[in-house]
Amino acid sequence: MARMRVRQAIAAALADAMREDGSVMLFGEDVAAAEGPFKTSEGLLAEFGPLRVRDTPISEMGFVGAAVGAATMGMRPVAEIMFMEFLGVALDQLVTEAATFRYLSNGRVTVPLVVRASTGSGLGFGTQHSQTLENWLTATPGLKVAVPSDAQTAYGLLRAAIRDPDPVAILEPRVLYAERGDCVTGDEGIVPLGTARVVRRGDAVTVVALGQTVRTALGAAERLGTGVEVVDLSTLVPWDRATVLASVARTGRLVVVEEAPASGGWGSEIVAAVTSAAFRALQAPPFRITAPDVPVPYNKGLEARFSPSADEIEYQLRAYLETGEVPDPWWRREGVAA
Amino acid sequence: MARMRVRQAIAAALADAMREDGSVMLFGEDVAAAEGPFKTSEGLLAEFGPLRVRDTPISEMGFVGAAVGAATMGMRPVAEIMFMEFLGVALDQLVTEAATFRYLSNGRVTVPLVVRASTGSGLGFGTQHSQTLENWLTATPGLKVAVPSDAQTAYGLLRAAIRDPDPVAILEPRVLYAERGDCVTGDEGIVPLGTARVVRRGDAVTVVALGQTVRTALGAAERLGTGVEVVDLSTLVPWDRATVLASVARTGRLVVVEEAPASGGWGSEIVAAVTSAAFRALQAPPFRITAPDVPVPYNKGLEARFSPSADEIEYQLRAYLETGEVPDPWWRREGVAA
Amino acid sequence: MYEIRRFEDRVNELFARGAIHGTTHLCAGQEALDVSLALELRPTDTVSATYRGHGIALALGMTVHSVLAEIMGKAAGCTGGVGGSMHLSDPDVGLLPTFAIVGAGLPVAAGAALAFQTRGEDRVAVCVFGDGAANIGAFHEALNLAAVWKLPVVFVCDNNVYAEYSRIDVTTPLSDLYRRAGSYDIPGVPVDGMDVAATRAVLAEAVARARAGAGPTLVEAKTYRFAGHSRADQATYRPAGELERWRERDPLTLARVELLATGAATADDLTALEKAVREDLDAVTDTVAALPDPEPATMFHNVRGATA
Amino acid sequence: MYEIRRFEDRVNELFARGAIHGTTHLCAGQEALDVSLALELRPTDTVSATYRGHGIALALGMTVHSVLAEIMGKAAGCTGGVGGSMHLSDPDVGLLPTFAIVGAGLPVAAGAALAFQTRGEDRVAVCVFGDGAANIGAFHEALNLAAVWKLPVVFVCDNNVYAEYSRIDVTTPLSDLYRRAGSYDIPGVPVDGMDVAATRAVLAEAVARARAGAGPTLVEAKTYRFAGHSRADQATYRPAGELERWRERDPLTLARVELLATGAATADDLTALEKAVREDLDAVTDTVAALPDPEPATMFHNVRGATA
Ligand SMILES: Cc1ncc(C[n+]2csc(CCOP(=O)(O)OP(=O)(O)O)c2C)c(N)n1
Ligand SMILES: Cc1ncc(C[n+]2csc(CCOP(=O)(O)OP(=O)(O)O)c2C)c(N)n1
Ligand SMILES: [Mg+2]
Ligand SMILES: [Mg+2]
Repeated sequence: MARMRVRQAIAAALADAMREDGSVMLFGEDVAAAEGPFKTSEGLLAEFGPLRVRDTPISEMGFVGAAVGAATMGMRPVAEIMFMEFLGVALDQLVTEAATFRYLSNGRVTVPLVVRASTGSGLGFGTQHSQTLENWLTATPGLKVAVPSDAQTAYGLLRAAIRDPDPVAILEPRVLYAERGDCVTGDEGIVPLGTARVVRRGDAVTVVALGQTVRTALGAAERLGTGVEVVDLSTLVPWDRATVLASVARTGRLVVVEEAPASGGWGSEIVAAVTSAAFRALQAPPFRITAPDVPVPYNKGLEARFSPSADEIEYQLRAYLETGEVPDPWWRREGVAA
Repeated sequence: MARMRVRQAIAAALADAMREDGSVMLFGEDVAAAEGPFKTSEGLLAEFGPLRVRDTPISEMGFVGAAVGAATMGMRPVAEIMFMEFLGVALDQLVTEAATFRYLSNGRVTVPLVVRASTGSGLGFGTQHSQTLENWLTATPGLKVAVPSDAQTAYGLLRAAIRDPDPVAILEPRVLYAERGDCVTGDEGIVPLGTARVVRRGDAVTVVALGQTVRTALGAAERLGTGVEVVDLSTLVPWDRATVLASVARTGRLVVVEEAPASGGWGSEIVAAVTSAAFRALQAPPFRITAPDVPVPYNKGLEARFSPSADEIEYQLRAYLETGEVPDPWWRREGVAA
Repeated sequence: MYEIRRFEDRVNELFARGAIHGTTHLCAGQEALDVSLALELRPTDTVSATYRGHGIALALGMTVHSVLAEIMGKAAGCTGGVGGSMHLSDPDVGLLPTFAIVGAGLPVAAGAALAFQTRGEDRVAVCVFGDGAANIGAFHEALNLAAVWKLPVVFVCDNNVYAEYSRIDVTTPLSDLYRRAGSYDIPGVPVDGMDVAATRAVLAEAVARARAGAGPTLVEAKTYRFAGHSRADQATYRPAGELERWRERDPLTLARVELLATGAATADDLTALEKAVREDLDAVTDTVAALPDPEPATMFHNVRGATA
Repeated sequence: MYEIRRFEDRVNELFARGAIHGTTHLCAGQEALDVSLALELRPTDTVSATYRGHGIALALGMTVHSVLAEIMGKAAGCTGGVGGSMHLSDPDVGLLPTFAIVGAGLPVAAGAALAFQTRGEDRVAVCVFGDGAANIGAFHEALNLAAVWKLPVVFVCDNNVYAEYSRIDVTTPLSDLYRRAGSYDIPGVPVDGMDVAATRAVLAEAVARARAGAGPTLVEAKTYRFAGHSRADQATYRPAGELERWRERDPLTLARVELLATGAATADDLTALEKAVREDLDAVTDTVAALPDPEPATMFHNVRGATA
């Protein structure tokens, strides 16, 4: 076990995978010579050379498609999308091509591809570089989606994704790249896809978080004291129903904390599925703590309020636990929006 | 009131809008000389000429972007995407550009744009031409999404969308284009965005349907007799909470019927929001009837089973009303999948 | 070529009488290119093609049985009936699942070539696409990427003059698409796509260039779509006389003249061959028509693989 | 130009000492193009530009106050502080919200031109984009569309040799990007983007051509990025001596020489002007720094308009 930053954990996962398997390769804009716009590929060009670590032109459709093609021929490419929004010019290759080839070839053409994209708000990159956009990927049978929340999951989910026989998207909360954490590397450090982790035990309420909301939810939980169970969903598709349902069976309450706006967010799937499956176990209405339905604002203070803060989560959880009712979000409490 | 096919209702809406407002224009692949791959623009080139009705090259990013640009300069363009999947090569322009310009200009640059796309299964077009993919668009503040279910809503939602000051996506169930229905044209025929319609009254269960599932849900409701209330959501973003909540307040039960796979589908948002807002009014677990989590299959018999049929909806509603529990879908009942 | 032509006629008949669900895109008039490609490639090479893919599938060596069964949605089809006409595939003959999204095959072919280059193999990837596809972004990105990385890929534009119902001049400012190679500093070569010998020669050179590590080539085969775009399209938008002029250069006629002129075959040989093709096609059609549809469980197969 | 250069220095300082949140992309070295464009356009024309947009915003006539306030996230900024450095805009000077997605501005500019053409107006749309953007699909689709529809648009590639940390030769098989015009049968014109007179002449012709209805032009301005790509980038990846060679052709120096040589200004004039610019910038910086941040309610404004 070593202490490292999330971006170092990613570079370590890539290096370990490339050492283990000669078919693993990496490409994307400025991932080679510059070692990644967020330094997530430090040392890789030097160790693995320019055939396996490549800087691409600015052509996301072209290089994601190239990753798809290389994967069909037995490589295990990792394609880096610098900001999640750029998949908006390349979605076709991941969703409509990569995810369907196994189906459209009777299982004979497979696409063991990983697409990594940095996501989310918190660094002042503005409206078009701060969204999470999981929704673009979550309705595609054949495609898996995982979201790390710290160094260990950054390492372990990426290793698992590279070994997976099918396309996997890893959405990396950009704001976490510089965070430090303990990280076990090697096979023991692998985090299987499809498994959620209970990161804090409690019996009053189940809080499901993902990516950067795991630490804010944990922060709020600490302040509230015992009772709050926090589940790091880790994999969004397929998500770990068993773990979430088992937790809700114990607590009788469910709250999902999302970084992005409510409309179209992934949390509704958790709430809906848990409600259908465990209706009688619920003692109070399940609900979601999210950002408001607005584009991500640039101003630092505004951006800080946009995503649910630990304060906001604490407030809402406390009110919920006290009243058993769904609390209003800050913009309604303060009367600034409906 | 006239009887017409859905595709004729669309052509009528376009023609009426173009007569009323000289800034309305249409473009897309084969919409002009060929009058639309699905004949949704019959007569328009002849009446409005080649400046306002244009055939484009195969470049969805290019022409959706051109529509965005024309809209910023005061036109009201309608861009046709032949199959929804093709937005996968053009998503950026609609989601990341069009939807954000008002925000990014202090309200001074607006994009009154309509993007129409045909969606869904039922015509044997295969995996890459049969999806609904609403999820690509539902998490974008600034963008509205509407889905017609018959000639009247095809006409009325399109007229409303063209008059809307912001970008609107209209997702047209392709399988309905040839269906006939009554249609009021002119101002009275306009269907405001954001309003759901109760298309059948009942007090035992609220069934929320959209697009092509409205008619299958209605078919199932007829067979079950009284009790089943069917709500045609019509607009997906922003959806009509008031109407749905009022219905659930009466019936105490909620079922959402979706054409596409469960994972990432829009119905979870309805179930989640209603559960949070009306938990105490619910007498039984709300749930969703959907397609299985697989790509759309080509074979006719398989394709017919993929989307929830009237038979399947009838079975599930009956079981739900009898037991108060969430029934298994056909693939679990028949033991073919988990 | 004769087999492909008769196959397309048969598909057209079956579609017209409702025995085929959905849509089909016929390649009649464009067979010379498919056949030339198959002749110039090795079994280890790989091809990405389009929804207009019956011809290339057969030329590469897929059986009439497998292709027709897929088009008819049968369990015995190459994807078990879940793919259909637009999604033929067979890795044994080097055919990736054909692409229903215009342009999508180009980056994928570049990527296949990237795998070959990275592993130091002398395999080549070929991508066939239409004139209409030359206007989409993926075309540009793929050619640029392949050029800058010198990938062993051959981009073959099958310029059949139309994209759906639009003639090339309505959508494209130049009709000599091979000239677009200049944007990437790679060779661009036009060829008479109705003529097998000419097409083979150009393809042979492009394939050899790729195999030798000298990078990609853009080949533009000038062909013509004898049928409509898809399904019931009667192609009434064609200028008068255009089809007739192109039919004079029907690749089947040209090939026949060539074979007879060079003495490679006699008229009797060809008559016998054609008869055998027709009889075989009739027999396979009957067999396939009687085959079972896939079970509902089939739609749950091959969605994802087993995790190690 | 002098004002833009000093403005960028100021932004750099403010960023370095934490007074600016997020990121910035400076245009030092590329000012001649921004200024030339502003001089050749009419107020009714429209410009789409990029995140490297401080220079064009100022050149077109936005105030230092409005631009700096936006970059500092103040309520008085051009978007009220919700956009930031990458999203400057002001319809009064013809500037669309600048684009943070590479290539996205090209189709939008074509679309603005389409509006002008459809309504029969003699307005022109201009799109400025980088060398790196010439590799993305939207570039290809926009030029093709503009060419086939003969739209009144000028595509201006600001080839500053780098896209982020990648030199053009790593990503692009040819460095003369104006040659890509050939793919669309439109004129492609290179120009020395450090020289205002030369740049103005080329732009004037392209704009006149568009205004006259003769269709689009691709102009490639050869410039150089004096700063790093963004934020703290020190651009250590540059070959030794490259920056120094380009600095010899600093557009400010060239302009100064030209102004003095033609007698358009004396050295004293310029010194006075520069001093005024610096003083003004200092004053505005102090004013802006003291301005209030936007209220939280601001993030709810302008998400959608009122429905009629
Ligand atoms: C991205 C995308 N846009 C549009 C279509 C619809 N479409 C299918 S085939 C076709 C015409 C393609 O023309 P061309 O590339 O010349 O190939 P051809 O059909 O002539 O073989 C179009 C527009 C599509 N499948 N994908
Ligand atoms: C679609 C997309 N891909 C990648 C990026 C990240 N990115 C921002 S600027 C940039 C470099 C662009 O280079 P160039 O076009 O030469 O413009 P310059 O920055 O030199 O002005 C990149 C890759 C982006 N914003 N959008
Ligand atoms: Mg064609
Ligand atoms: Mg550049």
